[in-house]
Amino acid sequence: MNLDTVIFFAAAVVAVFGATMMIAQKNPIASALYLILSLVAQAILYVQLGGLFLGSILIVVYAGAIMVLFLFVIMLLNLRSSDDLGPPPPALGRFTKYAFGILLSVELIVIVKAARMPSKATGVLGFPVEDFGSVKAVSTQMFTTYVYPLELTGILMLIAVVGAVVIAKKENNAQVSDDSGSDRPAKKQVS
Amino acid sequence: MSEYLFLIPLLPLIGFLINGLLLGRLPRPVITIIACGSVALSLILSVMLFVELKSLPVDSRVIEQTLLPWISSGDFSVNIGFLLDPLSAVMILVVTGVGFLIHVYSVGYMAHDPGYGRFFAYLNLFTFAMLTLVLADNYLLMFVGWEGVGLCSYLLIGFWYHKKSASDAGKKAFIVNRIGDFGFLIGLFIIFWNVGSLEFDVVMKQAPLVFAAGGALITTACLMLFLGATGKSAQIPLYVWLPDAMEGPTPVSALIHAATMVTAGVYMIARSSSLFVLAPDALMVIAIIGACTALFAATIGLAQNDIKRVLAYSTVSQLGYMFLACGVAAFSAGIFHLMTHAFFKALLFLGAGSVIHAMSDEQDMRNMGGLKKHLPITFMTMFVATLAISGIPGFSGFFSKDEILWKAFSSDHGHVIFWVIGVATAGLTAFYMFRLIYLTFYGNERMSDEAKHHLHESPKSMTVPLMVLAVLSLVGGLVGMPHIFGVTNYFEEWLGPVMAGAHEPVSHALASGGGDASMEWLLMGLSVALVAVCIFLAYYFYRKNLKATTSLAEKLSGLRTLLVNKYYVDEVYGALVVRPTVYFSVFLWKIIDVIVIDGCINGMARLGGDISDTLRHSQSGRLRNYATIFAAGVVVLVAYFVFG
Amino acid sequence: MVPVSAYLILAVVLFGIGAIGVLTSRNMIVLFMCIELMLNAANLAMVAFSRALNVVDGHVIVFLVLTVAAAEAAVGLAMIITIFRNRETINIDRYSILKW
Amino acid sequence: MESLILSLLIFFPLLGAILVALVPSNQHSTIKGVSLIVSIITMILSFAVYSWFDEVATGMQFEVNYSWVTSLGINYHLGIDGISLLLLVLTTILTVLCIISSWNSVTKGVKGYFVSMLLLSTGMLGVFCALDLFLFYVFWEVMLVPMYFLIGVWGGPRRVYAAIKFVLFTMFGSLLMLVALLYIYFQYQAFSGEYTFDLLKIMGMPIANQAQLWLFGAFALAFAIKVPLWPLHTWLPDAHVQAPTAGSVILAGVLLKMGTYGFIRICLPLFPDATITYMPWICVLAIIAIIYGALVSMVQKDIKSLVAFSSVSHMGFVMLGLFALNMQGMQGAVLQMINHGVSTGALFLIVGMIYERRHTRMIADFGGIAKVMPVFSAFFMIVTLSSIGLPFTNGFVGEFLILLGAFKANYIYGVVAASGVILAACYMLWMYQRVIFGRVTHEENKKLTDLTGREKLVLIPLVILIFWIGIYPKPFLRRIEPAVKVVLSQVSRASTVQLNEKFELEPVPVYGETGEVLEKTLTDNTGANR
Repeated sequence: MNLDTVIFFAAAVVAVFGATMMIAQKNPIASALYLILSLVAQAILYVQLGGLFLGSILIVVYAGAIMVLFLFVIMLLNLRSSDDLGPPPPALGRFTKYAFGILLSVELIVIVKAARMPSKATGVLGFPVEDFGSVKAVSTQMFTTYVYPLELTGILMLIAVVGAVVIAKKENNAQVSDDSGSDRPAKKQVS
Repeated sequence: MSEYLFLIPLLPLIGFLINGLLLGRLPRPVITIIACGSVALSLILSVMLFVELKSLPVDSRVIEQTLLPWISSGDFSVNIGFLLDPLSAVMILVVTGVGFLIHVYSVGYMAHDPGYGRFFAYLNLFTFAMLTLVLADNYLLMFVGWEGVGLCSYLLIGFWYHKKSASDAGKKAFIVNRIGDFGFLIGLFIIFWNVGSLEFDVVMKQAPLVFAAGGALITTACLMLFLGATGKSAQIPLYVWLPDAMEGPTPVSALIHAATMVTAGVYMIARSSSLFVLAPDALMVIAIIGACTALFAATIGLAQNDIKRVLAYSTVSQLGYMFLACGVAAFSAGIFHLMTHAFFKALLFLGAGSVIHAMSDEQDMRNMGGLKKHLPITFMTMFVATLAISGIPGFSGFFSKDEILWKAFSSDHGHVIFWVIGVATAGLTAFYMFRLIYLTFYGNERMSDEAKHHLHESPKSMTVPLMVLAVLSLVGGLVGMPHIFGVTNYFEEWLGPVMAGAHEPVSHALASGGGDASMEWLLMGLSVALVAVCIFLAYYFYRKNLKATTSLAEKLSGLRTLLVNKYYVDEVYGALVVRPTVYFSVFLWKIIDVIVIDGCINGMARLGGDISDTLRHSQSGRLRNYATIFAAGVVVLVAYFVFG
Repeated sequence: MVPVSAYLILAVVLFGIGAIGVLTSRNMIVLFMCIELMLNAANLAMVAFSRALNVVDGHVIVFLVLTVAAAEAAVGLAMIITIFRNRETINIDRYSILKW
Repeated sequence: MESLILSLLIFFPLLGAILVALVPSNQHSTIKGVSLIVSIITMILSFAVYSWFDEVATGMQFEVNYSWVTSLGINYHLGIDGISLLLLVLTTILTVLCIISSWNSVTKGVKGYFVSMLLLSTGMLGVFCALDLFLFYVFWEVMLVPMYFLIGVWGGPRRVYAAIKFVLFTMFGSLLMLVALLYIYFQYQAFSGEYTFDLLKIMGMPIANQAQLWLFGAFALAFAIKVPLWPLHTWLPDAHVQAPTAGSVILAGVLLKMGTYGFIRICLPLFPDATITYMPWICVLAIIAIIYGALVSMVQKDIKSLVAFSSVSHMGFVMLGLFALNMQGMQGAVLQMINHGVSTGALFLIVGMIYERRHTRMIADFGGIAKVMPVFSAFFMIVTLSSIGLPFTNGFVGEFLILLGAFKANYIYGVVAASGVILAACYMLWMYQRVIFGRVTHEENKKLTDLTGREKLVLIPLVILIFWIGIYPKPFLRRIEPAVKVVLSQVSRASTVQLNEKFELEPVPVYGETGEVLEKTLTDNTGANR
């Protein structure tokens, strides 16, 4: 039982716990916070796997930026708990849903167990490779081999930002609301 | 001269085209000149060609002219070509001659009709079709004329189309004729696929070689052709259209439904005599049908009150006579009767037309009477015709009828029963014809005062044709006097070269010598005696003692009702053929088409729709359901691809 | 010495939890977060493979996935806001107008 | 020029359609004028084809063969023989007449209407020229679209039902045809190593008996729906009744012919054994169609559906002639295809003319028309007579040859089918009597005006054709004859030939440039029943 194993199991348990609590919570804010917890644990695992840069990014961008955005939206919409969701759906339906999720996981685990893994994979921290996963190493790859995907992603990002603004923008003039589908129920503006 | 043969049918066609295309735009005199002129020219040409034909040696009396190829397909080929031989020569003379007279008559008869131009156009078209029929050198072109005259008959019967009865009658005529045409076509098919040609000369030459005499094939072919003839010539079972056809203008009845078109069946059988002699069974059927029709129609004629209907049934009866002649292989006798019948029956119809004209379109004989002094010329001429049709010795009808009776008795195909039926028919004919004369021209004047006021003799254009026809009825029979009179039967001799087996019965009769001759005298005497008795009976019942008629009619009221209603044949046909067909058609349409077939198809469509309707509920619109199904799919696919 | 398969199993477990969340959650925002979780589970597997194979390409891909996830979050949240404005609920079962 | 003329003929209407589409929608007279001129030029082109056509030569003429989709072996292969030639001319003439006839009757969507007409024309002409099965299929489907709109947009009250029924019926058949087509495609590849849809090449391929039966069935279903053969006919009355006049004319005049044309061009030559096997069945169905169509049309109350059912009857004659499998029957059938186009087309035009005046097609609403419209009645009479096959009109020549051929094939066919001639007289004359004769019973009918010059102009060419074919059919029959001989020689390849006359395989299928291939394969594979 070396440090590696301890760190892994600790982080794994936290990650799974965070994820489970996230879906178990009725309050979306709590869900979001548990997700952040899970993400932080995952970031630790990234670092353990040599991805120092990625781990940092995950915490900064995901746990930091994106989840804040979520929280912001939850609060903007003033969602406290899920009691406005009405009665829960029938148990049978819920059961099937769990069953499929678990079945899927079991299948994937069986695959992982059955697969022949690369031999190097036995030790993670035991084989410190110089410079692996550093900012330099990742960015070298990113700006040479993967420059086009990167640029495309950038464009995607830009479009997403513009799109988000357009979508979320309040419809002020009646003309727009007329055009955007007459078969929708009457719109109630939330100010 | 012979190269102008094609002009004979073409001239009336030109007349039709001019009058038809310039429908009603021409002044009446011009129409008259075109219509009558074209037929007159045809008549002149016919006479000239007849003379030319006569000048040829007996064995080569044939003039042929091929105009253009018509249909050819593989080994089938038919030309539009004309053939003038003694038989068609007689026919064109009858057609153009009687036709011309009737054209002239029509000028007066139709003078006040608004459809004057149309009438003459149709009449010319009819003349064209009839001439095509008789001049055709092959069966198919004959069929053209055959259908053509049917069409004109349809158009002319329904000439006063605003009368429903008229257009009904026209339609009935056409459809009944079509049934006959169906038989004609089948006959043609059998002939063509066995002989390989439809040309008359080829067929007549080849027929004895390819068909086994008396075989089923030739018998079927002949019976099919005869079915065609029964349609056109109004024989049992297809005679029903002819009495109704009297809805047409009277000149039409005279031309089409007495003198020419209805005799086309007789002409066709005479033309195909070489085929028919190969099928004795078919001949017997023809003789039986002819005899039955003759008697049957004559009995109906006894009880009719419409002057034209009496004549119509008389026509059916006389046509039965001609078929009887054909059925006993006495084709030339049939044609001879055809010719004389054309004269006197046309005359009778025209006379009846003159009466109707004078009576302001009254046709019921019960409302006539005593017209003798008002219509002297009409009376005289009609009386001549009545004597002719009754078979009074010396008149044309006597010679032709007598020849048929003798042949029915003496021919190899004949039988004494045929003779008995023939004589009985002759007696009935004499009775109802004199009944007509007495009811119409003698006795009290039973018409209304107004009608009486309008009584007048017809104009010259109508009486002159009557007189010409009367002369022909009187002397027309002289060309075919029986051998026992010690003179040559010119008519039979003339037709000899074209008639199959024509010589046979003659030689038979001659060979048997005096015994047969005395027999012939005896039979002739018997029939004349019967006719005389019948005329007397008619005189007794309808002139002398009208009370006896009514009492007799009361005694025989059942029979009388049966006769007045024409044995209910129309009703039976309606119940057995027409109505079931219509009901069956409605069944096919409403049940089979709409419910069964369309039901299946719409049902399939509805099934598809219903299935989709059920399935679309799986599209609940709930994202999580879709996701669940998606997950299930992934589970199953992974299971299949990885563990399967 | 932690075998790479352990990381992978962890990734699978996280992915499965995310999937169950997506299937069961009626709150649209939670559902959205579950999707993020699934993405991150995949990312974890990617990083583990990258380490095992000793190539850094996996990291690049994870980076790109993060970027796309960010974009997706932005647009998705914007849509949620718009939809909420119209219907005043984030119960995903209520958004079933796109049916039949 | 001669090699281009077919392409020009096919695509000129398309060009015209584009041109019409460019005209602003409200300039009705310009649209009509351009359409008319385009259709007239197309007609003149078809006359040119007719006059350049070598009437005695065997095989395809004006052949062009370009590669279209090379990787799939799809060629742009056009060519015509006598059968196609007559149908081409018929199509162009009817198109012109239809455009003239719809001059005033179309008031809404004028542009779309005339564009549809011209597109339809392209599709039809293409079908009759295509010698590549794929090209054939493309044109076959292309012409469906404008027809769908013609019925569905400019039709009567139940037009949508009729249009959908029409399209579904046709699609149902043509999809099976597509499957069969692909099967043949792969079979031919297995046979010769070459991927091709070329009809003439495929004709040289022997197909196993069992496969022939299925393939014939698939193609025959597609074609039989188009013909339409009983009991697949129920789309026809609906489509005819609902379609606008011009639509009915084209539908009856040309579209139905595509079914029989398909039989003669594809089914008979490609599947001779199956042809022989199926012949009695199809003949029986054809005879049922003849009688059934006639009987049902007798009791119709709507003139248009009466004519529609009479089409079923007449097309039954055509099918009977085709499957008599002899010279007379087949020649008669091809001629009857033309005849039916002319006379039924004319009948629909006539019904359309009176419909324009009275806005009803119910027989009971008429009567006594002869009094008020004598010229109309005369035309109607001529066309009616042609439809019932009176001698010296076109109908007679076709029907007679068909019956002659059918009688030879089996006398029972001939006899039973000939009874259809009687029924034809019944229903046509009864209808004519009720419409034209009698007294004028409806007040509206008293004010009817007789035909205008434009309407006479539409009918006169058809009447001329009626008499021309009736009296002097030789030019037509002569052009059909070589083509029919080729088809018959193809059919007589069948291993179980039961034809009354065996058509010898002289080097008959000399199909232009592909002739050599064909002959080679024929001699190589005689009797090779795989």
